[in-house]
Amino acid sequence: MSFFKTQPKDLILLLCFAVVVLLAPILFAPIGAGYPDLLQKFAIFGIFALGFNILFGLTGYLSFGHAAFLGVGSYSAVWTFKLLSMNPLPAIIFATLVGGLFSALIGFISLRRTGIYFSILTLAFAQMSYNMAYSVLTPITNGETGLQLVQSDPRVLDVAFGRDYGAVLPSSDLFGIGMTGYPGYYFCGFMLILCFFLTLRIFRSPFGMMLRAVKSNQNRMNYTGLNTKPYALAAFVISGMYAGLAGGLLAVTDPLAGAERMQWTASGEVVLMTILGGSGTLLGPVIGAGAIKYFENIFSAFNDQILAQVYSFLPEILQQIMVAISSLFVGEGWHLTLGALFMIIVIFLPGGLMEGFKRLRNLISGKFGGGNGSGRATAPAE
Amino acid sequence: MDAIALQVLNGLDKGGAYALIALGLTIIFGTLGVVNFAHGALFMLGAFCAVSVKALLSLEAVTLDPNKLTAWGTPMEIRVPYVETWFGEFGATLLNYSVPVSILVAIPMMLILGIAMERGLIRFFYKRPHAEQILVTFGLAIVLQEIIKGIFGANPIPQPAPEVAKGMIDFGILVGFDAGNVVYPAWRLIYFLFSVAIIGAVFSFLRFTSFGMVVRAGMADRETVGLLGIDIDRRFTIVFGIAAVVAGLAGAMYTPILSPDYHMGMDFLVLSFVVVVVGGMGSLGGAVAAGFLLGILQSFASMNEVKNILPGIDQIIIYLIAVVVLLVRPRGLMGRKGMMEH
Amino acid sequence: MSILSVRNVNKNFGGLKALDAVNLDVEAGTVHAIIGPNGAGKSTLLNCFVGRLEPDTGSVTFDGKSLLGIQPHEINQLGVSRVFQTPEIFGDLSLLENVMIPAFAKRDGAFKMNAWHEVAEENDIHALAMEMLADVALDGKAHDTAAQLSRGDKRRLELAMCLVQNPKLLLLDEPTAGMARADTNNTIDLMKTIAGRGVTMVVIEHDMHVVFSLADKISVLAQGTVIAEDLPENIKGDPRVQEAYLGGAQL
Amino acid sequence: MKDMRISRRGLLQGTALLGAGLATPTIFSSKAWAAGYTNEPKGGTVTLGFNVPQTGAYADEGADELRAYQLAVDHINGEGDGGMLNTFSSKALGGNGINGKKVVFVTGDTQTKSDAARASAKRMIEKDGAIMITGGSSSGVAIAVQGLCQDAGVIFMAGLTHSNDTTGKDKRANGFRHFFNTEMSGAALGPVLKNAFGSDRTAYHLTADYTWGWSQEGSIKKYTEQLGWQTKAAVRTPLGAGDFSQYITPVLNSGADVLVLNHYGRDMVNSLSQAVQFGLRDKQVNGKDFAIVVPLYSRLMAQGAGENVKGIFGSTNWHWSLQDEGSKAFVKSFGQKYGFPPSQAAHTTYCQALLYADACQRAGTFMPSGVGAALEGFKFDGLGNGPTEYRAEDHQCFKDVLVVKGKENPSSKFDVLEVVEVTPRAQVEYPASLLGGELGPYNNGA
Repeated sequence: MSFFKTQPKDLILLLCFAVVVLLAPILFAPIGAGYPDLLQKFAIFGIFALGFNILFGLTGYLSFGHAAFLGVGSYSAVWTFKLLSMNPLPAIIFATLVGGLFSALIGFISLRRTGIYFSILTLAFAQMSYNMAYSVLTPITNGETGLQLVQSDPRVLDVAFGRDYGAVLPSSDLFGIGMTGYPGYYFCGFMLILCFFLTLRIFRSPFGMMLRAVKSNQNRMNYTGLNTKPYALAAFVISGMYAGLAGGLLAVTDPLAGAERMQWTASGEVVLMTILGGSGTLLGPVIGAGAIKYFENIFSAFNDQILAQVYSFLPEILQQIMVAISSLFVGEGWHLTLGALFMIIVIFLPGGLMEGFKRLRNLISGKFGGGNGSGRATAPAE
Repeated sequence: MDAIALQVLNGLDKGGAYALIALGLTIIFGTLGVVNFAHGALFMLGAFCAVSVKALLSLEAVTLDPNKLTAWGTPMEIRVPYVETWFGEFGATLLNYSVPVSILVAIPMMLILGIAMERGLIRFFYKRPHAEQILVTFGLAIVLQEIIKGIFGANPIPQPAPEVAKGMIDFGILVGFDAGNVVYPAWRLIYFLFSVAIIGAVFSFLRFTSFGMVVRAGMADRETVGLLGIDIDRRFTIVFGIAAVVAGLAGAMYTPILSPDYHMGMDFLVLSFVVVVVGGMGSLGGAVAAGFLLGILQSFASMNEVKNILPGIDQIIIYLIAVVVLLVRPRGLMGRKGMMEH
Repeated sequence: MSILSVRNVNKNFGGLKALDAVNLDVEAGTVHAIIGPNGAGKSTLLNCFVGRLEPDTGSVTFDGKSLLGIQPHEINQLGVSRVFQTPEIFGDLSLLENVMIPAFAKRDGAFKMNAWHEVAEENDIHALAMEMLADVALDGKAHDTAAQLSRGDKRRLELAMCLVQNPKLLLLDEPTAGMARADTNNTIDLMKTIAGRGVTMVVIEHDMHVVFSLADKISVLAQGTVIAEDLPENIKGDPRVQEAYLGGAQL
Repeated sequence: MKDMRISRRGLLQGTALLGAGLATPTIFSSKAWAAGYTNEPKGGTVTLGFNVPQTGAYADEGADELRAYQLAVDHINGEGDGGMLNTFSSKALGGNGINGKKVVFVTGDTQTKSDAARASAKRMIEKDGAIMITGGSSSGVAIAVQGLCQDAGVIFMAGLTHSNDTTGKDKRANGFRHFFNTEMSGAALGPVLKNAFGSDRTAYHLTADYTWGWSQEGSIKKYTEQLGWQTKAAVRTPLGAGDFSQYITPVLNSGADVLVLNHYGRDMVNSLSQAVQFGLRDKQVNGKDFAIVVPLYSRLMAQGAGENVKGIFGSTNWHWSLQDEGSKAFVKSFGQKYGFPPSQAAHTTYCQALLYADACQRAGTFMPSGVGAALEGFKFDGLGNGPTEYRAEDHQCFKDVLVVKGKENPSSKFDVLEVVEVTPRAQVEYPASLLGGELGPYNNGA
C-alpha cells in the first residue's frame, strides 16, 4: 500500500493538519471562531479552495466559474435528500459525481481556449447557470428561495427501511448522528483531511508534476510527447469534483441550496481565497478560505456596542474617536476591509500568506540561525 | 416593424454605454497590458461626479421655521439652494443642467484620478501575472465603491435630465414611420450621439495626432517603439487617464438613464469584459462593434416574441454570444494573434 | 536507409512561396545539416516535421509513417525530439523535474493519470534523469529552478530533455545561436558525443564552424528550394552555394 | 403495497448494509434526552439576534431596521421615551427588560443572500446564544432563515418580507410575520385601481423573475381581472437588470394602458424611472390616460425614484404620516433620536421586537412553544396599523392595508407618499388554506 510510502515530512504535515482540524473547536475559540457553523464553513470552503488550487495553482488556468460546480453539488445533494435518503453519504457521493460531470462538460468546451479567453468562457457558463437557476429552472432549483426539504418528500430509501421522521422536518444524519453542530463539523473536517491527503498525493505525483508543467510551458509539453488537453481537463474535473463535494457538504450541514452560491462573485471568492493563502502551495488555500470566512462572519458582526467594549480601556473621547474610525471597517463596512486586504496582500505578498510565513521564518532563522538568510529573493512590487 | 425599430434604438443607447466602457478597458489592455477590474468603478465614479455636482449646486441654506413642526416635534427646516439665492434665475438653470455641467467637472477629475491610479498602483503591476492584476484592481474597485457607499449611501440617487431633454422625440418620422409609432426618450438619443462623438474623438485622437500614433505603434509593438528612445511609459500614463475620462463621462451622462448607486460599476464590469473579449482583447474597433452588437442583441432577446420561444434567453444572451464567438473566432471579432493567450 | 524522407513539399504563406518542391532524405545514424541564408525556409521546413505547420502538398515520412495530419505530441511519441532556437524549458520547475517529465512521457505515453504514486518512488526515472543531467554537466544544479540558468545551460538542459527520451531523430534549430565561442565548442563536443551514440540528427545552423565540425551531409536551402545536397567537403566549394550566400562571398 | 415490496426485494437486499445504518434509531442525537430549549437564558440578560442586510442593494433599509431595533431595545429596557410601548394595548412589559432580564442584542449581515443570512443567523444562535432571530429585507432570505430557526429551535420574527410563501407554502411554526403580503396588496389595490382607472383597462406586467415577483404578479392579476381588467402580457425581467428599457419599449405600442411594475428595491426605482422617462406617465392610449402601478411601495425606495413617483399608486405596510397615536409616538421617538422619520421596514421590525418581548413576558418564558402560544391569535392595537391579529393558523398578522400614491407636492424629501385609502382588514383577509403549507409543531430545540 503506497499510503505508507508517503514521505516522513509529508506524514508529519498531514498529522499536524489532522490535529489542527480535530482540535479546531478549542484552538479557534480564543479568536471567536470556535462555533460549529463557522468551523463547518472553514472546512467546506477549505475543500473548495484545495480543489480550485489543483486547477489554478498547478495548471495556471484561472477559472471564474467554479461556483457553478459548488452550486450543482448543493442542488444534487438536496435532491438526494429529497428523493433517496437523509443519510449524508449518498448525498455527497452524488454531489461529487454531478460536480465532476458538469465540470467535464464545461471544461471540455472552455479548455479549447487559454488565458483570459478561458476565464471568460468559464465565467459565461457559470453566469448562465446562475441566471437560469434563479429564474427559468425554478422547478428544479426553487429559484431565489433556494431548494428546501419538505415533509412530503419521497425519500425512497428511508421509507424502504422503515425510517420515519414523524411530523417534523427531517435533518440529515449519519446513521443516527445529526449533521448539525459539532458532529456536522467533524464530518466536514474528516472530509477536509481526506481531501488534503488526496491533494498531497496529487502534488507529489508525476501527474501533479505534469500539471505544473502545463502552467510552465505548454509548447514544450507538446514537443515532449505529452498531450496537454487531457491533463488540463483532468485537473479541471478533479477541482470540479472537490467543488461538488464542498457544495454537497454545504447541503449536508444545512439542507438548503440557493442560487446565489453560483454567482460570479462566489467564483471570485474562491480565487481570492486561493491567492490570499498562496496559490500553488498545499496549505495556502485552506488558510485563505479560513481567513476570508472569518472576516465575513466575524467582522460583519461587529457593531458600535462591541467596538465600545473593545476600546473601553481608553478615555471616553478617544474611545469615541476610535469607535468612529474602526466602524468604517467592520460591521457594514467589512467589505472595505476585505477590499483593502486584497490590495495589501497582492501588492506586498504576491505569494499570499504562505509567502508571508516563509519570509517571516527566513527572517527569524536569518537573525538567530546566523545563516545567510538569502532564500529566494522575491520580486518586490516594482 | 416599429417594435423592431424601437429595440434597435434601445440597443444603440445600451450599446453606447457598453462600447464606451469597453473602449477604455481595451485601450488600457492594449497599451499597458493590464486587466483593469476597477474600470467599472471608474464608470461609477464618473456617475458620482454628476451626483456631487448636483449636490454642490443644491447646497441649501437651512433655516428653522419655529411656527411649523415636523412629525417628531422639532422645528421644520426651510431649505433654499445657495445658487438660487446668489444667482437667481441663472442658478436655477444651472441646477437644471447639472448633468451636462458635470461633464466639465468629470473630465479633470477623472483624468487626475486615472493618472493617480496608474502612477500609484497600476504601474507596479505591468509585469505581474494577469491574475494578480485582476485581484489588485478588483480590491481597488471594492474599496472605491465602499467609500462611495460610505459617503452617498446604498440607495440610488436620481439625477434628472435637463427639462428640455426629458421629453420624447418622434424619431420614426425622420426615417419614414407613421407619426407616433417610433417615439423615443430624448436623453437616450442624446446619449447615443454622445457616445458616438466620444468614440469618434478617441479614434481621431489616436489616428491623427502624433501622440496617438506613438501610442498605436506602442500597442502593436512596445519593445520596438521603446528602442526608438520614445518614453512610452509617460504616454501610457496619459492614455490611462484618457481611458478613465471616457469611462467617467460614460458614467456621468448615464445618470439620467440609470439612477446611480455605489454598486453600478460591478454590474457593468462583467458585461464590459465580455464585450472586450467578444470584440477581441486590445482591439479598439472590436470593442466598439461588440458593444453595439451586444446591446442590440440583448434588446432583441428581451422581446416577448423571442422570450416566449426561448424562456430566459434575455438573461443569458450576452454570455451565450460570448461562448459562441470565442469558440468560432478564438480571438474575438477583431482580436490580434497571441494577445492574452498565456 | 533513410529514416526521414521529404517528398515534393510545398508551402505557401499568402502569395509567398516558402517551400518549393523540397525533397530531402536523412540517413539513419547520420548528422544532416540544413543551411541557407535568412528567409530560405529552414525553420518552415523544420516546422513541417514536427506538426507545427502542415505542408500544402507533398509528404513527410518518418520511419515509414507519415508525419502529416498528426499532433506534435504524437510525432514526439514516434521518436522525434526537437531543440528550439530559444530554449523551451519548464522555467518554474527544477532541472531534475525538467528531465523527468520527458522521461515519463517516453514511458507512460501522452497522458496517464499517474496521480497516486509519488515522484519520489520512481527510482528508475530519477536515476535516468540524473544520468542525463550528468551527461550535460548540470547534475550539480539538479534542484535549481530552470529559469535561473544561463542561456548556454538552458540549451544543454533542453538537450538533456530530448536525449532522455532516447529519440530516433533529433531536430536542432540553431543550437549555438547567441552563444559565446567557448560555449559553442562545448556544445559541439556534446553533440559529437550524442552523434557517437548513433542518434540521427537534423541541424539547422548559421555557424559554419559548427556545421562543418558535425555534419555528415549538408543540404542547402535557398528561396524555398534545395539547391544542393552533398558531403560537407563538396558543399564548401559549390559555386551555387556561394552564390546563394551573399552573392558569392567566400565561406 | 405488499406486492410492490416483493418486487423490490432485490433492490432492498442489495442495499441492506446501507439500510441497516439508516434504520438505526437516533440514539446518538442529543435531542433525544435534552431538556429545556435552545439558548435558554441563564444569567441576567437575554440576547436577541438582529439579522439585517448591511451590504448590497438593501443596505439602507437594513440600516433603518437596525435603528428601529436599537430603539425597541431601549424602550423594552426602560430607556428613552417608551415609544409605542405607551400606546400598545398590551401592558405586560414594564420597562425592565423581558421576564426580568435585560435585553442585549447581536447583529449580523444577511447580504440579501440566503446562504449568508443563514450563516449569520447560525453564528448568532450557536456562538452568541441568541434566543430569537429577526430582521431581513427580502422574502427569499426570510424563508431561508425561518427554516433555519425552525430547525434550530428559536423563534423567527420576520422583517420585511412580502411574498405569500413566508406564511403560506413555506410557513413554519417558529416563524411569525407582521408585514403584509402580495395577496393583501392585491385585495387592497384592486378596488382603488377600479375607482381611479375604471374597469375597462388592459394591463401589462413587468415582473421580477423570482418567487416574490411571480407571487405579486399572480395576486394583482387575480384581483384586477376580477374587476374586468385584461392582462396584455406579463414579462419576466432578470433581477438587478439595471436598465429595464428593453422591456419597456415593447409596452409603448402594445395597446396596454396600465403598466404594473412587480419590482422592489433598486429594480423598482430603475424600472419606474425608466418607464416615466419613456413618457408612459403622460401617454394616452385607447383614449385613456396611461397609468403605472407599483404594487409594493417603500418610501426609502421612492426617494430613489425622485419625482418619478408622483401620482403612481401602490400599497405599503405603514407610513410615517399616519395620524393614529401609535404611529405618532413611534415617529416622534424615532425622529428625535435619528433626525428623520422611520421607514416601513423600521416600523415593522420595531413592532416585531415589541411583540416578541410582550409575548415572552405574557408567557413567562422564552421557550418557543410558550412564546408561540402567546402570539397565536393575539389581538392587539396601538402599533400603528389599527386593530391587528396574529392569526393562529398561519402566523400572519392581519391588519389594515395602506394604499398610497406618489405625492404631487412633497414638503420635504421624506414626504413623497400620501395615503389614498386605508383598506380595512376585513377586505384583505383570506382563509389560511388558500396559500397552502403546513406550520408543523413548534421546535424548542435542545
